[in-house]
Amino acid sequence: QVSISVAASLKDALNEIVGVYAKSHPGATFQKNYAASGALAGQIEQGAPADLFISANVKWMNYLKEKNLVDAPSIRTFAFNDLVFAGATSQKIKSMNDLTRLGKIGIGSPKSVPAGEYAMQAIVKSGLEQALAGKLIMAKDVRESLMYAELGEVDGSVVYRTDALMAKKARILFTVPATLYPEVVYPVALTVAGAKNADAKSFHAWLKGKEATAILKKYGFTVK
Amino acid sequence: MHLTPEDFSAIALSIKIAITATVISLPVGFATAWLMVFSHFRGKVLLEVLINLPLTLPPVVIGYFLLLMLGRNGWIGVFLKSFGIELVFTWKAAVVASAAVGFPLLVRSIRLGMESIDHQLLQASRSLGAPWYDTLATVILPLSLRGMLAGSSLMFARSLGEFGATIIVAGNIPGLTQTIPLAIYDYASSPTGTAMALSLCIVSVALSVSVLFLHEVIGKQLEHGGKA
Amino acid sequence: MHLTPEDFSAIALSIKIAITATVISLPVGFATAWLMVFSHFRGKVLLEVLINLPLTLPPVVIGYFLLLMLGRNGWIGVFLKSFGIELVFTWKAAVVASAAVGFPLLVRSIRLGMESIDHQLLQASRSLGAPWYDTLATVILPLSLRGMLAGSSLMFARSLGEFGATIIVAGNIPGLTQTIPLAIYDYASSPTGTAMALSLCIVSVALSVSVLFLHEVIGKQLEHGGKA
Amino acid sequence: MKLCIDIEKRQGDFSLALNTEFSGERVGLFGASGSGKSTLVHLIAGLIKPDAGEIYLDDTCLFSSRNRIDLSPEKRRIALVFQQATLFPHLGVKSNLLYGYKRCRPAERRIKPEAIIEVLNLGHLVGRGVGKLSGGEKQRVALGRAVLANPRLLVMDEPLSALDDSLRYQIIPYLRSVSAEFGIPCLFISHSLIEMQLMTERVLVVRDGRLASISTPDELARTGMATNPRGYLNLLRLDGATQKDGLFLYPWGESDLIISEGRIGEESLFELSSRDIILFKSHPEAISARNLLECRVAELFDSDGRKGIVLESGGKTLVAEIVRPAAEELGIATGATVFAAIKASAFRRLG
Amino acid sequence: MKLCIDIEKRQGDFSLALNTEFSGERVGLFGASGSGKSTLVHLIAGLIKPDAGEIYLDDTCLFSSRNRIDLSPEKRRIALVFQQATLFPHLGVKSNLLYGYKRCRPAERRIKPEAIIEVLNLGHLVGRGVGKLSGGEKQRVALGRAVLANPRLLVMDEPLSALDDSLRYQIIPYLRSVSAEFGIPCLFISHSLIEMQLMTERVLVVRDGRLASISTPDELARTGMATNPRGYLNLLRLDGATQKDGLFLYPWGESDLIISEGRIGEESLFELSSRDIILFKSHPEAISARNLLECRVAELFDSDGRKGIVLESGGKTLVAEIVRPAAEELGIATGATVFAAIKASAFRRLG
Ligand SMILES: Nc1ncnc2c1ncn2[C@@H]1O[C@H](COP(=O)(O)OP(=O)(O)OP(=O)(O)O)[C@@H](O)[C@H]1O
Ligand SMILES: Nc1ncnc2c1ncn2[C@@H]1O[C@H](COP(=O)(O)OP(=O)(O)OP(=O)(O)O)[C@@H](O)[C@H]1O
Ligand SMILES: [Mg+2]
Ligand SMILES: [Mg+2]
Repeated sequence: QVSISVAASLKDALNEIVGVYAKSHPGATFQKNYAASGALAGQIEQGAPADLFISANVKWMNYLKEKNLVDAPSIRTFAFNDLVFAGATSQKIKSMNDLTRLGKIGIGSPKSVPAGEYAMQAIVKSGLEQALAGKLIMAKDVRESLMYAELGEVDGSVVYRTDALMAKKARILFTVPATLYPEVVYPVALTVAGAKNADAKSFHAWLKGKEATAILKKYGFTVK
Repeated sequence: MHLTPEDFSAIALSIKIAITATVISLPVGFATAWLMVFSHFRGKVLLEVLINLPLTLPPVVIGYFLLLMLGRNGWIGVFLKSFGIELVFTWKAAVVASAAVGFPLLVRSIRLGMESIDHQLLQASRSLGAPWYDTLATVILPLSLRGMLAGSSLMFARSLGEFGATIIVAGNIPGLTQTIPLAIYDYASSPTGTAMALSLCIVSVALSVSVLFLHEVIGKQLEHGGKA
Repeated sequence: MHLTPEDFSAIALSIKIAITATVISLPVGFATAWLMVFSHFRGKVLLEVLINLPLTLPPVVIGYFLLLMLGRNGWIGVFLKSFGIELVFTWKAAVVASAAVGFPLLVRSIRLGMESIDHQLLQASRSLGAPWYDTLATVILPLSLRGMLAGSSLMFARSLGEFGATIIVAGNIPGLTQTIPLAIYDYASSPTGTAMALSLCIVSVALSVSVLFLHEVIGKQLEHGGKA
Repeated sequence: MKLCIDIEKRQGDFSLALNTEFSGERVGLFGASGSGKSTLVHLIAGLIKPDAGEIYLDDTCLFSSRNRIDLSPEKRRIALVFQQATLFPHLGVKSNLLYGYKRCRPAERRIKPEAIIEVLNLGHLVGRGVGKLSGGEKQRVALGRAVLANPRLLVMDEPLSALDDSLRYQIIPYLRSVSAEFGIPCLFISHSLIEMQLMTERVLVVRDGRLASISTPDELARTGMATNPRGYLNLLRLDGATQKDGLFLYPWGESDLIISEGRIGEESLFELSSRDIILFKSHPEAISARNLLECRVAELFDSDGRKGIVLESGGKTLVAEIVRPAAEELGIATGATVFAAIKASAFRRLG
Repeated sequence: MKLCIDIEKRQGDFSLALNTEFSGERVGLFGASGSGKSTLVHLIAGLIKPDAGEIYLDDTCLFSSRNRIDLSPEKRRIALVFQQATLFPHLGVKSNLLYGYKRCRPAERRIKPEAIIEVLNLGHLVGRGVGKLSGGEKQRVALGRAVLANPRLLVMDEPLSALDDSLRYQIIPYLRSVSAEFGIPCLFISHSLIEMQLMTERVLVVRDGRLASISTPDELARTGMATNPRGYLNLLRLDGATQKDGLFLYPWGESDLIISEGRIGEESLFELSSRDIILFKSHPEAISARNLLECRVAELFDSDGRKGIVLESGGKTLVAEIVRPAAEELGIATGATVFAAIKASAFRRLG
């Protein structure tokens, strides 16, 4: 049995990946736990059963690494993501500078949501910090941010491409240039307990493979 | 314990929201409790269910419902917009969220108090020439004060802790809509913020404790008072 | 309205957790209310603060506190581990979370009931030869039943809606610790799941409404009963 | 007051059906517990609604199912005094007293607060909270509150039952004087024959939700003389007292009544039990009883094994009660002359 | 019972300080409202704690601040009956009655439920809920419950005040017979002189938290004769009745008492007010009063303007009351012979 703690934004992709893996490995059963990366890290720290941890940012992975709660050699990048601007607005929005024409803009809360932190960095780097002050609506997580865009409560939100792809009403208006923010990385690692679990190890290894990569791509992640 | 200016504005905002939510809800809660206790009408069961909804549903769901209703396309939102009022993503939305979540607790407290009012007092008042609304104002209201007090202290405390619904309808905008729980959430989401989160927790607890005690004191006075 | 097997297990689990939390909390809540109403001891204020904490703090914070205490390094966690009991990440942790969040509501309801017990009844019981614990069991307990009933219905409803603390101490593991609110959260976080989320909301509301009514019926019976 | 009632009302197992018309300033409602007295006054006051029928007070229609009239309680102007005082606990004595007064149209404010405070002797209570009153004081305040509403009808539902004996007789004079001095018609409910006698001129007897009879309190008292622990109560309104040897002499009939506790210069009401009168065939000598009245037997009546004897002297009457063997032995018959001995202390001054 | 009390207790503005020792089977506690009677019995029963001092009941130390003894209420075995019945509302009549009995050690269960149910006439109530009892029935159940706890001392704190007059006199016989038949010492609190006279042999008078005097109810009654509305109450325990003409003849002193309502073949207790006795210097003829007793004046006493006259006949005494002018006129002095006229209906049978 493999217990996996996975950042909530990977939920749909991971569900499919696990499904495919379980078919080819009939003996393996999974216990999936989806929540915010910080919550997951806290749970692992407090001894929650977890063999594999996929974080939505490097910060929480490092936190566990420092505490020797993950098997350091097993840490590697699982997937990459891009920031896009998505919205249901009818205005023509093609670049960061166009954002100043809009009313409200949704981003994740920069302090607690990695996507928000990246979005803020991109805004600062493009010199729009002043122009957009007061227009930014901070959401608890990316999904909430996207929901605002879907409902039209904001004109558009800076979200991950993977999330934007699932939207029904909001379209991707432009991709935020990669030069404006650090690379969005989803690191994966076996926990100390997971390193002793053969099933977990084989799943960890299998995640590198073609089938997993294909599914990730289908959901909009990039894999390098 | 060190608090940043942002924290202070979160504290001030929390207090403002909790007080506003409580003050606004009190008359509505009183009226609702009165309906539940003293009148017989069709759909009473429905009202009961409606009032207790926010108790049962996860706050996030309540937040989502509120957003749907108050938002740009929601029917209340559209209605308010025609008066130039926008609620969503302002502190007023946080007030609405707090009010919705605390309302069942408030109504329950007021009801408990009202149910113990002697019906003969109401009959006496009516037969002395008071129309029903007069009786409501001069007998039921003063005799419900203790229940309203208890209910509003509960509601105030609950407001201070409200997170799930608030963050959805009000957003988490520092200085504008960021209340104590939202600030705590922000701090707690990064590995380095725990100490700050703790400080805010303590502030929050201190606040609600002082309200609880204030109300206990007023309650005692009400009991002993009985105007001369 | 279509529910998946996973939804059914979430519903079953929610009921199980809500009932367990209520049943476990009742005696503790009764004892606490008794302490608050009938005894004078140092640190009563502290107890009052402690009980009301979960009301004021955002559930997420409560979840963290519980995780810290019940976890691998927490003092309760270590203690329980020595008996081979692990709470974190099991449905039992969800019970603890629900119990903590609902406890202030429970105690308040029981207290309101207890405070209205005539002290002369207790004096009569004592002078008729009943030691204090006998009086507690044969007079205070039966006369607190209504308050306990009201409190436990509140608590049950609150448990059904508990999200923030539960997701942290119990995790969000389908079939194991995923309760209705967590399932709703999962559904709601993908735009395709709103219909499913709504179905679960309705189930949740239906559940708590039936409990509220069940309790109202029992309460009426208690009132009219008074054993022959 | 004139009340026309023709109503029906079901309440659980109990049904009330009354069709009657009566008038009078002080009417009593008498009947066993559960006979429907309180239900009836609640119907009249508009606090519960009849199933069908009509109620007229004087010329006003209070309720008519036919004409779909149902005046709300505050418009009926019928003030109630309940068994318990039901004062508003959050208001002081003064605010309680003025509650109805303030809600009364200025044109209809015939009775002024000062007058009532005077009559009910509430002056020293006005500044207090209602929690600090004794039972009797509470009931007096409740009465004052009801009267100050300047009602068209004052309904008193066992206003004295919750009080102990001494308080009861302290309050009765207040009740009387309120009704008399301010001319408010009263409907008075009680289980007590004595209270009925003291308070009313005419009594409706109710049994099982039906009108059993309309009677006078005197008739009721005569019928109940033997079973009542204090017999038949004679009520004497006396005036013109003179004082002698610390006792009071009141002219009555052809002689004087000597009474322990009286008042000079004002009319007083005394009560005298039929059992406190001892009859002699001939004049006895040297007796401790201060009163020895020569009377004529005006009438005899029976009550459950006892003889009621109506004594007459100068147009005034008193009812005495003796056991049947005594009646035979004394050979008492209508028209006979007897001597009635009454102790000076047997008279109780009511007010 | 023997009680040694030496205690101090402050309660807000009020302070209680008592140092006394008394014994007796039926002891009364008399005093104005607020004088500390209830406080005292709460201290004795262990429901509140003295600031300092000692309490001994018979040979048991209930409280001693010196020896740090403070027996808990359930160990003191002192049962209380309060002004309000305080029945457990969640229990039926039967469970209420047996509450203390079940908690009593089997060895100490001298009084059986059947006996109490019989004496207090509770048979028909046993199956009921307590909400469905009248005030008097409730108080009887409360009394039965207290007695069935087989207490060493039964404390009754104004057990009759909340009841109306007729109920009060219905219950007094029960109180008496319980104390007499089951030999339970009683401490009885009341504001009422009559109750004291009926219930106790010895009375502690308390004033402002201090012991004012230890007296007998008879002394108290004599002192209060003039002010009490029913005068001095003579209590007559009579037996051996014969019936004649529907009346009952009881031997008393050198003659018979003729009484309207008696019982053949059992002892009965009657009450007779001092005001119901009329005195004659010489034998009157043809009188309606059935009793005309030749008595000797044994003693005279004063009470606030009235004369109390102790009449003696064959060793039995009765107290009559007359106004002073009458005493002078009749020339009543100790040793004189007088005739006392009493109506047959003046005697009230208590039980
Ligand atoms: N709300 C009610 N529902 C059903 N029955 C009722 C209700 N109120 C009163 N009753 C019944 O109606 C009958 C008459 O009651 P009511 O109070 O009028 O009697 P009452 O003559 O005033 O008696 P009492 O002298 O004891 O006050 C009783 O049998 C009572 O049980
Ligand atoms: N808990 C208390 N705190 C302060 N004062 C009290 C308390 N209980 C009683 N008292 C005061 O103690 C005094 C004695 O009260 P207590 O009840 O013993 O009087 P009592 O003689 O029984 O009067 P009553 O005849 O009216 O029952 C009163 O002045 C009362 O106000
Ligand atoms: Mg009635
Ligand atoms: Mg007392």
